[in-house]
Amino acid sequence: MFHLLFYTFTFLTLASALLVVVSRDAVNAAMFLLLSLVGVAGLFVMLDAALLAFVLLLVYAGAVVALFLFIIMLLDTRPGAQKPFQKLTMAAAGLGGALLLLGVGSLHARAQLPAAEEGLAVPSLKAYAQQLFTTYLLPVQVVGFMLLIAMLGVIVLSKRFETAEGGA
Amino acid sequence: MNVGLDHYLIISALLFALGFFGVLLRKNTLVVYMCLELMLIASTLALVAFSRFNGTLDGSVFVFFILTIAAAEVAVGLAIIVALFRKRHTVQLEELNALKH
Amino acid sequence: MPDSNAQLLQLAIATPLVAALFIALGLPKRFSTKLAGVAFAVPALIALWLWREFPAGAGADYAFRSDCDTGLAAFGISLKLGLNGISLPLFVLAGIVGLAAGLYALRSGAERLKLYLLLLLVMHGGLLGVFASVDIFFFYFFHELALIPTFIMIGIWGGRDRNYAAMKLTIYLTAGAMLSLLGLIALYVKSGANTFDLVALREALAADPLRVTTQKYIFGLLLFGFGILVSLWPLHTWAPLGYGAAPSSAAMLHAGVLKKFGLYGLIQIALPLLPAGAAEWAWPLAVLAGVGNVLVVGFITLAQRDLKQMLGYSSVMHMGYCFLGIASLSAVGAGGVVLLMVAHGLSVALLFLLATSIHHRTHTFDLADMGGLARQAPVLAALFVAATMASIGLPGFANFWGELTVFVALWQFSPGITAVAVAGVVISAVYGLRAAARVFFGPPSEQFQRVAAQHPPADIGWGERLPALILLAALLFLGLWPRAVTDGVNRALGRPVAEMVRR
Amino acid sequence: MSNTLLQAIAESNQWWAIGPEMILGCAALGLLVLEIFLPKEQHRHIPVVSILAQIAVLVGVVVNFDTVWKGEYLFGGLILLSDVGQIARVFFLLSSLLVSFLALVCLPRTRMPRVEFHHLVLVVTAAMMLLAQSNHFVMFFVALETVTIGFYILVSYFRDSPLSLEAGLKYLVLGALSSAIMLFGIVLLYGAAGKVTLDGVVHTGFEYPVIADFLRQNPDSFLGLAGALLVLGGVAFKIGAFPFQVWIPDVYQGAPTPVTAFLAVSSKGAGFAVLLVLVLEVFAPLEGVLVPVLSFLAAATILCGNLSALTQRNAKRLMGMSGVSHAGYLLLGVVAAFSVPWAADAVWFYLFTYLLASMAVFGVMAYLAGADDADQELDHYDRLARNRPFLGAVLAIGVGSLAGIPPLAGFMGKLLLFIAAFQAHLYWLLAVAVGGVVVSIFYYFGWIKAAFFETWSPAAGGEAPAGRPVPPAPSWAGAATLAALALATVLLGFYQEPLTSWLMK
Repeated sequence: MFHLLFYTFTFLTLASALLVVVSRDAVNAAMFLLLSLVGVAGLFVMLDAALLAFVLLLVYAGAVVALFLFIIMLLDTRPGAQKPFQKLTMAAAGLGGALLLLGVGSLHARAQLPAAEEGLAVPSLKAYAQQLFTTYLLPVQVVGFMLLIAMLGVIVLSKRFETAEGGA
Repeated sequence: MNVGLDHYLIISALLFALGFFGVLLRKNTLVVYMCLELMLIASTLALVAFSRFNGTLDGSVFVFFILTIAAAEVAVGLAIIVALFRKRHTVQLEELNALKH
Repeated sequence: MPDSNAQLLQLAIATPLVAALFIALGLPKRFSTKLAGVAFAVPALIALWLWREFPAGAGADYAFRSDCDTGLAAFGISLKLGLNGISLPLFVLAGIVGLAAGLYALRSGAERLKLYLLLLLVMHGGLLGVFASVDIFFFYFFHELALIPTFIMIGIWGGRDRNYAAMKLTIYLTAGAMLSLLGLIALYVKSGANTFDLVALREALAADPLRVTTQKYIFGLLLFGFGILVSLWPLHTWAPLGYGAAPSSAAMLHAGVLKKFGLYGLIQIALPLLPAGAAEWAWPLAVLAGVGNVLVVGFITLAQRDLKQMLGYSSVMHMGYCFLGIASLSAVGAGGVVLLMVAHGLSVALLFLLATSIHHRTHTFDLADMGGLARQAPVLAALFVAATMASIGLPGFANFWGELTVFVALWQFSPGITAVAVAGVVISAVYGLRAAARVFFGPPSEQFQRVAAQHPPADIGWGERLPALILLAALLFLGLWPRAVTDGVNRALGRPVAEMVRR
Repeated sequence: MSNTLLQAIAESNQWWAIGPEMILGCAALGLLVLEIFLPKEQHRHIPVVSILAQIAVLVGVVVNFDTVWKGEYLFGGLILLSDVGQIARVFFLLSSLLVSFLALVCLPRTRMPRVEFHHLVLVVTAAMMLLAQSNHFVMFFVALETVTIGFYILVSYFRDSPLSLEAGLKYLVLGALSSAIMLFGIVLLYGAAGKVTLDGVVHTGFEYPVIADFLRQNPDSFLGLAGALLVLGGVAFKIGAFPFQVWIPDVYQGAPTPVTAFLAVSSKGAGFAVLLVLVLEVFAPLEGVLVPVLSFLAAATILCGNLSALTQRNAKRLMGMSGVSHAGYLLLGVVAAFSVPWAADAVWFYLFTYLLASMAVFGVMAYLAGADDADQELDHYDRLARNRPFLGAVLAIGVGSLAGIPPLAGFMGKLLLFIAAFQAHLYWLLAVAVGGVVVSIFYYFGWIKAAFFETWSPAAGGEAPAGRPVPPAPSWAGAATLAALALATVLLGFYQEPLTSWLMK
């Protein structure tokens, strides 16, 4: 059962990711991105991180992919004429691919990975909260500022200004 | 065969690679952006796996930060793409070449 | 403990720089010219005073020492000033030529005179600093300080081809400067002393000389770096072009003084610190390059039809003697080179000055379009002929003693080369006298008659005469009493070079 | 329970230690508050408030330079205060002050809001200061992303101009790519180093000392090496090192001039601050791999930057490519720092001279820029020295210092780096660098030529170059700022005491 679920989610993740990369239409790509995310969320659950899986779906499926779809519809882009790739790009991609495969291969062969610790409790919501608000309080503050500037940025980039003096 | 850390790592690496090639090969900025998200997700997968197998929670906590950052990045990025589309009426990277001398 | 003479030395370098700063800060033109005049005169007076004060017994040791930390003392870099037997004559040379060039510039009526004077003052300050530095980093630093204004002056006030000339000059001289900088850094690191202080370097290397291979590559860097700066054949092509395009005062200072930087560096730094390296490079490379300077460039000079270009080539050619003198690897040769440097500096500055005065009257540099100017400007003619004779090396002028000493040193090295070098004197006599004859005597050309009808040429006035006379007087003084220079030089060279010659 | 939680928070968070960053953040918020509560006609004073706040923080940091906690882990190991951190703070504050000044010149030409720009500059600067002092990869990544997202917005800030937006998009795609690569590297390091329990406290592989210890014990760990290289790849993107320099010319040209300056100086400075810490402390055990890799990068960066700068005619692109070559020289210093410890100080010295010179040049560019900010050709500098002698002089000093011409500060920076490289026996790299300097003279000189030499003259006939109005005269404050930059550049060339006494503590 465990194995079956694992391989299903793996397949879902990787196959949809491949389809994101190759699909010609941006809408399809967004839908496959969503599927891929579902696969990753499944893998999260198998790693005892159900909370993260939930957050992932919430943020990505609920916000990011929805935003993508919204923008795609808004812009109403035509599917781009699929030009053949340039030779140089292909060569670079081929080289990169070979290197990556080599990397994955050696990851499998050479990496000394720690064995799983048995009997670990599934981390509770409280444990996450404790970490976030003690050890990682400063990054939380910084992320707060980051969200603020992101919001301001989106306003500055999108709002119509009537006069030269106009503030956002 | 037991499902171990290396399985998750290989999935993560493959996902990362797929995203990377998407960024490299695709011309539609929106799709390029989705591929960038794939790369970030790949990292979070590895992070959660490590966190689980190391027995430290820090990795999982980091995922919160990554997700927040990714969401902010998407918001800003899409705002730029929309603003650019209003000016140039395209989202194809190869048509965005006004900055060449 | 800084004595008052050391402070005077600092003052001499600071005066032009501070004056330049004041002009840059927006001093009105009226005051600017006055201030510049003072700032050109002060270093010359101080230089002469220091010459008088120079302790009779001092040679290689530095007098008038002062030390000033600029913040890099931890790296062995600090502003150490002083003069020894070799640098003193060159310091005086810089003072006198600077005074002449400055006086000439004040009366030149150049466009944007304030900027012109500012750059010239910076150049003058740099030149004085070059020869007064005991720290070889500052030696290099002041050289660059003097070099930069040249580029700008050529670019703004230059004559024909100024853009091309300025660009070529900049690239060549930067390449040369970078090579020599690398050589100096190599000395700094390889000596193990981790200091740029020349005295400390000498002590360190005397106690523990570098291996021959190390010496060889460091000397190579310095030889080629300095060689480009001194216009060593075949890396000389920037020089005539640059001098042809440069405004007169810049050409006077550059050809007269600044170009001596490389030779001075070879004598003061490279020879005593790297004797084995010098021996490796001297034959055949340095000697052949020197012969190239004398013969190849000499023949090119013969073919010149443009007065200023001809002067530029002739100055390149005379550098050949200096190189041969250094390559002879003897104290006599090096001493002769110092004397020749001073003499050549004075005479070439005088020639560039007079060439510009000629141009004011003929409105051309083309020798074919001149003739018969002696009738309208007899004093100018007399000065030019005298300067030409000095530059050829006739007895009675300082150049004679310098060339003679170099030939004597060269004879011990190789009689054949000496014969070739002496042939160079004949070449320079031919083109020098021919040019003088062409400009001042003989029938005036049609072109000159036309120009003379529009602007009747007058003889040179005191504004031009005074700087020319200063230079000529210095040439004659040294011609009659060369010991004023050679005594100090001999004492300075006595020890290190004598040791070096026993190779 | 809640008491113990609060206690834990209080014990592990020493907020006053990051006072400068907090004040900047509060000032940034204050700007927004002012914008809401001040009447509209008073809004033009808000940028001045921002500048005053930065000056206050800068003075505070300089005055309290020695009185901060040093060598202690704060926030449970997220932050490490040090002398270098203080120097970095001063660097970023100085740079952001000048960027704010440039914004005062440039922004009124457009109808873009001004307060938000200053707000962004403040937040990004605070994040950079945290980035340079972080001792933990979570802190590092969060701070870095705050900087990066800030830059996405800043680069595309002139959204009326398609060029600015296009530059923003390019920076966005490549910046996000580099962030993703770096993140993967961080994750690998975290996984490789595992956890270490010391005195009952669990330390994870996010902490710099843990990673350094791990790499020392397992120098041939594949995960560790791969992670380190991926992280360094991300940093290489930020500093514009080969082969990640492709984005530089386009983004520099399209971005608003103040942002170009911000990218060129602060972003590069942050990159090198981080690189020095990572390479010399965290990844130091991988020296055997890093030295050849970084040496190659340095050489390729110098060559690539200088050669591609040769053909640029746009002033901003030229600054970009020349900035790439400066990154190469700085990398040379970083490589030298492996065996010559003071080379790291030399890198900082160089960064400060680069700051002064670049800002002087960008200041002149800001005054010369017309309505279209991206259109700044070298031809527009024709007759600058005659029409505006002051701007011409500042430009000459700035460009001269960038070219490394004595007696300007840039030369001293190069000299120190070269001496360090020589002591570290990096001979071939030094040869490349010297060649690069000679090549760079071509284009720097071309710029000076355009401003000073009046290649076109009415007497020679021909068409006058496309009419550009004489640039406006700087206000007294602008002139004073530019003059201070130029003067500092000259003074540092003669007298380095103020900077060295402070760097070499």
